[in-house]
Amino acid sequence: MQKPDLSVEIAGITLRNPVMTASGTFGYGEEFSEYVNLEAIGAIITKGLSLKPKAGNPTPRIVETTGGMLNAIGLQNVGIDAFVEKKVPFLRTVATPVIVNFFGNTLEEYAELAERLDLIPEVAAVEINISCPNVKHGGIVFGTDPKAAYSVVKAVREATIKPVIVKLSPNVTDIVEMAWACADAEADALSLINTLTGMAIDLDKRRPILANVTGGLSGPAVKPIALRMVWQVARAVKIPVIGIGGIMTGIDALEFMLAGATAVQVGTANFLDPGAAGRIAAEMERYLADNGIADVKEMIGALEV
Amino acid sequence: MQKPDLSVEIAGITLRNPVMTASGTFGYGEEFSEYVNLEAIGAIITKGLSLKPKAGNPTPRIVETTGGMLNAIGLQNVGIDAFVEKKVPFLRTVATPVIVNFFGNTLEEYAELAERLDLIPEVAAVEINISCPNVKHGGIVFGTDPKAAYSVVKAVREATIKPVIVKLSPNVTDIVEMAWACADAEADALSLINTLTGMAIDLDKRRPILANVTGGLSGPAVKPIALRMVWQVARAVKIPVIGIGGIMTGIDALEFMLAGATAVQVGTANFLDPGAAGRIAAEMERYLADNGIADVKEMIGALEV
Amino acid sequence: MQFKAMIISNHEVSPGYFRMRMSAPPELADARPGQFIMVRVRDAIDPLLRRPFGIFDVGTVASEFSGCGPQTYVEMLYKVVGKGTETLSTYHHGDHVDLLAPLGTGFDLGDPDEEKILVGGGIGIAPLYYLAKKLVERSRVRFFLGGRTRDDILCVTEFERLGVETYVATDDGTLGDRGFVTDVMERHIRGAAGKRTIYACGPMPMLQAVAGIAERTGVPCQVSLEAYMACGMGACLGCVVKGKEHSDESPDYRCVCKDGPVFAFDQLKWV
Amino acid sequence: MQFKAMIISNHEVSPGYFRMRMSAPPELADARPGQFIMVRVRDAIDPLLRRPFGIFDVGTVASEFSGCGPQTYVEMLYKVVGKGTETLSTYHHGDHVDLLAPLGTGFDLGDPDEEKILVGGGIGIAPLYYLAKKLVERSRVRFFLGGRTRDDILCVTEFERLGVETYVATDDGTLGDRGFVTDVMERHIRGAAGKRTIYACGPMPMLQAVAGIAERTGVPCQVSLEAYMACGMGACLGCVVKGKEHSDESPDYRCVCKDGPVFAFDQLKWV
Ligand SMILES: Cc1cc2nc3c(=O)[nH]c(=O)nc-3n(C[C@H](O)[C@H](O)[C@H](O)COP(=O)(O)OP(=O)(O)OC[C@H]3O[C@@H](n4cnc5c(N)ncnc54)[C@H](O)[C@@H]3O)c2cc1C
Ligand SMILES: Cc1cc2nc3c(=O)[nH]c(=O)nc-3n(C[C@H](O)[C@H](O)[C@H](O)COP(=O)(O)OP(=O)(O)OC[C@H]3O[C@@H](n4cnc5c(N)ncnc54)[C@H](O)[C@@H]3O)c2cc1C
Ligand SMILES: Cc1cc2nc3c(=O)[nH]c(=O)nc-3n(C[C@H](O)[C@H](O)[C@H](O)COP(=O)(O)O)c2cc1C
Ligand SMILES: Cc1cc2nc3c(=O)[nH]c(=O)nc-3n(C[C@H](O)[C@H](O)[C@H](O)COP(=O)(O)O)c2cc1C
Ligand code: FES
Ligand code: FES
Repeated sequence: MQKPDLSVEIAGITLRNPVMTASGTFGYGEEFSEYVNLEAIGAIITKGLSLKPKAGNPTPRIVETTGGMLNAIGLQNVGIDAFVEKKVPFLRTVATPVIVNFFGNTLEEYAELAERLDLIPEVAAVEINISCPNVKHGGIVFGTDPKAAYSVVKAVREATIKPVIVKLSPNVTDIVEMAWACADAEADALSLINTLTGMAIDLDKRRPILANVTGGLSGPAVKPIALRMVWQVARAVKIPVIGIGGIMTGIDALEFMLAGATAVQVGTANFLDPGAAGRIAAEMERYLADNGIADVKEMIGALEV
Repeated sequence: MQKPDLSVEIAGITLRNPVMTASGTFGYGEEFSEYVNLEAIGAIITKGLSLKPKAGNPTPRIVETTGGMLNAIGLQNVGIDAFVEKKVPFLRTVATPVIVNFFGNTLEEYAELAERLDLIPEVAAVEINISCPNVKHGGIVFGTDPKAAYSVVKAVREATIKPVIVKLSPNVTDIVEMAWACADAEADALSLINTLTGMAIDLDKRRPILANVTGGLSGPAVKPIALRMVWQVARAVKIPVIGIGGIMTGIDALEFMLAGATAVQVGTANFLDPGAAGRIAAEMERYLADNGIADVKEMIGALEV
Repeated sequence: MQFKAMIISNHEVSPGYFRMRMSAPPELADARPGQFIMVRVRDAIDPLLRRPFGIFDVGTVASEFSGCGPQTYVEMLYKVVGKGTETLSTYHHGDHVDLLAPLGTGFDLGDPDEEKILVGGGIGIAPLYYLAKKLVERSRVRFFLGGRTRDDILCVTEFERLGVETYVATDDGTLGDRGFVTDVMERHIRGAAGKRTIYACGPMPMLQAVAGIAERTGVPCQVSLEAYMACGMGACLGCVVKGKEHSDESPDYRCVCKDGPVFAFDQLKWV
Repeated sequence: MQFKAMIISNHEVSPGYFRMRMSAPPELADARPGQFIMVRVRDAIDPLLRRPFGIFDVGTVASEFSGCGPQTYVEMLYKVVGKGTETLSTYHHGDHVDLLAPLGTGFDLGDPDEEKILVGGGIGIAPLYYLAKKLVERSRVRFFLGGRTRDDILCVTEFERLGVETYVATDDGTLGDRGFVTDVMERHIRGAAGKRTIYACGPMPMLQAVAGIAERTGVPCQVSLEAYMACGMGACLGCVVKGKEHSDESPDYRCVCKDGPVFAFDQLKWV
């Protein structure tokens, strides 16, 4: 049998395989270049970016939990200027699509950053992190209110001609309602899930372990929740869905595709195994070959319920 | 030093220690009597009860996930008549408070069942499971809509003079809003969390593993989310909070108490270790003794943030 | 009972199949054939749930030479299929696991005067060895053993040593007859006179075939089932199977863990 | 580098402290003192994250008699504190772990003509042995070693065998002087003439005391820090520490994993 075709298309970008690296877990790509062939992965999604550099939270910022981890990095990042100056030159040398994850504290910041990113040819697409409080509107989180999500996606949509991916927060009653709002605002694709808000406590010290008190839960512990949400959303919207949450193996990735994802992102797994993204793509290929499946696209939404 | 005082009070009931067994994971108590001294635990919460017997879902109904499990039992239960006839006689012989978890498909069913339970002297309190769809109102889940939750709690409140505990679903954007609604409706206590909706897939069969497609996630995987919600709710309401979610050890239980819980429930742990509830109470006692803490009540909400 | 068992031995009897002997309290010597055990694979969170396994054998040994007192043991025969069984397969003499045992009801040994027909598919033979051991004391026992290929045919010698007549069939004909063991068994039953009971354990399609034969021939039949389990003691209702009278309106679910794992075939709803 | 290491030996050097030698590729012989490794404790999900450990020693052995080629090894010295280290402590010769190594920057060996002052608290001596081994080749080295009680004083003989002058202090006086090792070290520095550099590793309060001494005496000082880590390669920003210039308005965070774990004390913000 021929090699299975692993390529997929998301929002007009062709990926050589469906495995991307999730924002915040893969730095700016360069950090991992010793461990994984960056040209063996579908796309690199960079650390959440803001207009100005952001300090992030005090430490401790991470803690392991059963089957997962909490992080409260606080979106520390170098800001758009340093990104262009220091990170883009390396990314330019890698023949893999680069998707820039970004956020703002106001609608205007989102739009402004989208405009800036629109001008960078190395950026294949943008991914909006809407899990941020809207400082202008009393801190209501963009990502948990469909109207706010609609307006932020709309603002970004109008600011860039690049494909717009919206990354959904799982901390909501109805993920489908959020997905609809983003699709209505003409997002090109949805990615989910971001982290679930959690907490860990140091009993002896009687204090939260994270300096920020709460943090975002990721890793295999959240996979069942992510899979459920991807399945719900993929049935409800027409735009492609990118599955994220606890993916550790090619099997996991293919399960997300059965649930309706066109592609996946790998986050926490990069920490256990810096070569995870490449390995997962290889495992997917092996599974398809072993099972006589010629094209990974056959898996998308092929779940029988 | 003297033995630490482990007793706590919830809604007027004194518990010898803060460890109860979570509904649906401990049958009707009798099943576990060979493995755990039922009189060494704080309270027994029985399997979710309905007016009529309920068949539950087709199988498979359970599947293990990383650090947790999904269940879609579908609330199979014997119904109130068989409960009174076959389960209460055994429970009468155990000198431990019995709390009956129950649910309905309509407001009226909730109220009717509460009236029936009100008449059973062996029932120390009732726990309302509001994670059920309201069949009369297009299936909107009582537990995710504050108004619906308010009305169901109010209906039960008026139907019984027994203490009313409301068990909250974590599948919501704002758990505090739900807690407020229940407190407004004069709930005596809140318990949280119930399971998070998740899904598991059999890649080879291209089917969901659970016949019901989705199920409820429990176990240590969800503990960080549960701890965060207990902390948020305990700060927001004046009534006592009962912490549930992934508690496996006395340490876990005390962490929930630091976060603001007055007592805890142990669910999935009963499956790994049928003696879990008794062991956890003993571990709490040992921790308190080792640290010179005379009264477990000192731990409630003692988290320094 | 809940107890910590020390692993006495754990060896591969065929590729991917292991036989493990563990220490047990003396009461376990009274376990009934068909009962099962639930093993906590590691004293940790992953794997989370206990794994259920049939009792392959129980017994008590006393060394004549060492002067040690009698030691009861329980054995299981298992196939490596996932992370729990894979972890078990790495254990050595001296390692420990936590067990719940004995669980469930077990086989009804029935009338000694009749012929006993045992049918096992693959790892489904696990609970049949201890059953055969009890049955041969009083009855004539024939054992029909099927598998995909010869590597899936286990412990033939052990059964024969008990005095059991053993018939083997494999799907690919690499050992014994080629074809389904249930066909071999049916031919035998049809040809023979006298009273008999069938005891069967194996994959669902095999059990369905056996139930069909029992139905057609009027031979009583007991089947041992598997189901995903959490508690093993009738509390979680995770392991249920449809009883004979089951319908959506009037449900009749039975717990495999508590009401089973052995059921008379005519007590169940076969689709 | 990422590689599978075979455990060569793993033994308890003091109650709760283990020294483990693992096979490594030849390139690892070039690791710098102060660099660290990240160990994947089990090829499973629990524990999830890798655990960071200092490089205690590296080297290459070739058996004269067996005819085996040279084999590079890396050693770590670790204290059992939680589930990762507990699992490590159960490993035997022949078991495998997955390693990332060498990570981080390491110590600056500095000027050979000056005296080298090493200060270690408890398990904080782990990265100092390999450092001492390099330093004694060129400089005079004194080693100040503190711990809560005598069981926390590790590997004195090993350091002395290198020709290092060793001073011990315990909080309870059960070995060496009673009191803080930093006080002993300060007395030494104050009394002595000539140039020197301090290298310190241990619990934060000890490092703060050392930084205070360095500040007061003007002696340059390098400290090796610990932080909760996920990636170990500067990507996740989980392990950061406040740099000298840090303020809320103008943040200056450094990665312990990539910019450290060794920092010149005056590059950091101490509270
Ligand atoms: C009453 C009973 C007796 C059994 N006796 C034996 C025996 O003697 N020998 C033997 O090899 N196997 C037996 N099984 C099947 C055995 O329990 C599974 O093979 C085992 O649980 C697989 O665990 P795993 O972690 O290796 O696989 P995984 O697939 O990783 O397990 C994941 C989950 O699914 C469950 N599971 C997977 N397969 C089965 C199955 N076939 N039945 C029930 N649960 C399953 C596991 O318990 C676990 O909860 C028996 C099952 C039951 C219910
Ligand atoms: C650069 C560096 C070098 C180190 N060198 C050594 C050494 O040579 N010998 C040694 O014994 N220890 C060393 N430590 C500390 C060691 O990493 C922890 O003791 C170990 O991770 C504890 O894991 P656990 O699973 O046993 O504990 P748990 O408490 O169960 O671990 C839970 C989580 O917290 C993290 N954690 C707990 N304690 C620490 C800590 N002190 N520092 C960083 N993360 C921690 C773990 O990595 C894990 O993610 C070093 C730490 C760092 C950052
Ligand atoms: C340390 C860390 C940092 C993260 N930073 C970001 C970020 O900057 N922007 C973002 O959208 N998601 C961020 N995430 C979320 C991940 O991209 C991903 O959605 C989540 O971790 C779930 O996937 P996983 O289970 O595979 O890790 C971060 C996650 C982790 C663990
Ligand atoms: C098999 C199973 C059945 C359950 N049945 C019920 C139920 O009938 N009513 C209810 O309110 N909660 C039910 N629950 C939820 C538990 O009571 C508990 O809220 C949840 O499992 C989280 O706690 P844990 O992580 O300790 O298991 C069930 C959970 C499990 C695992
Ligand atoms: S496994 Fe829980 S009822 Fe059978
Ligand atoms: S551990 Fe990830 S940046 Fe240091």
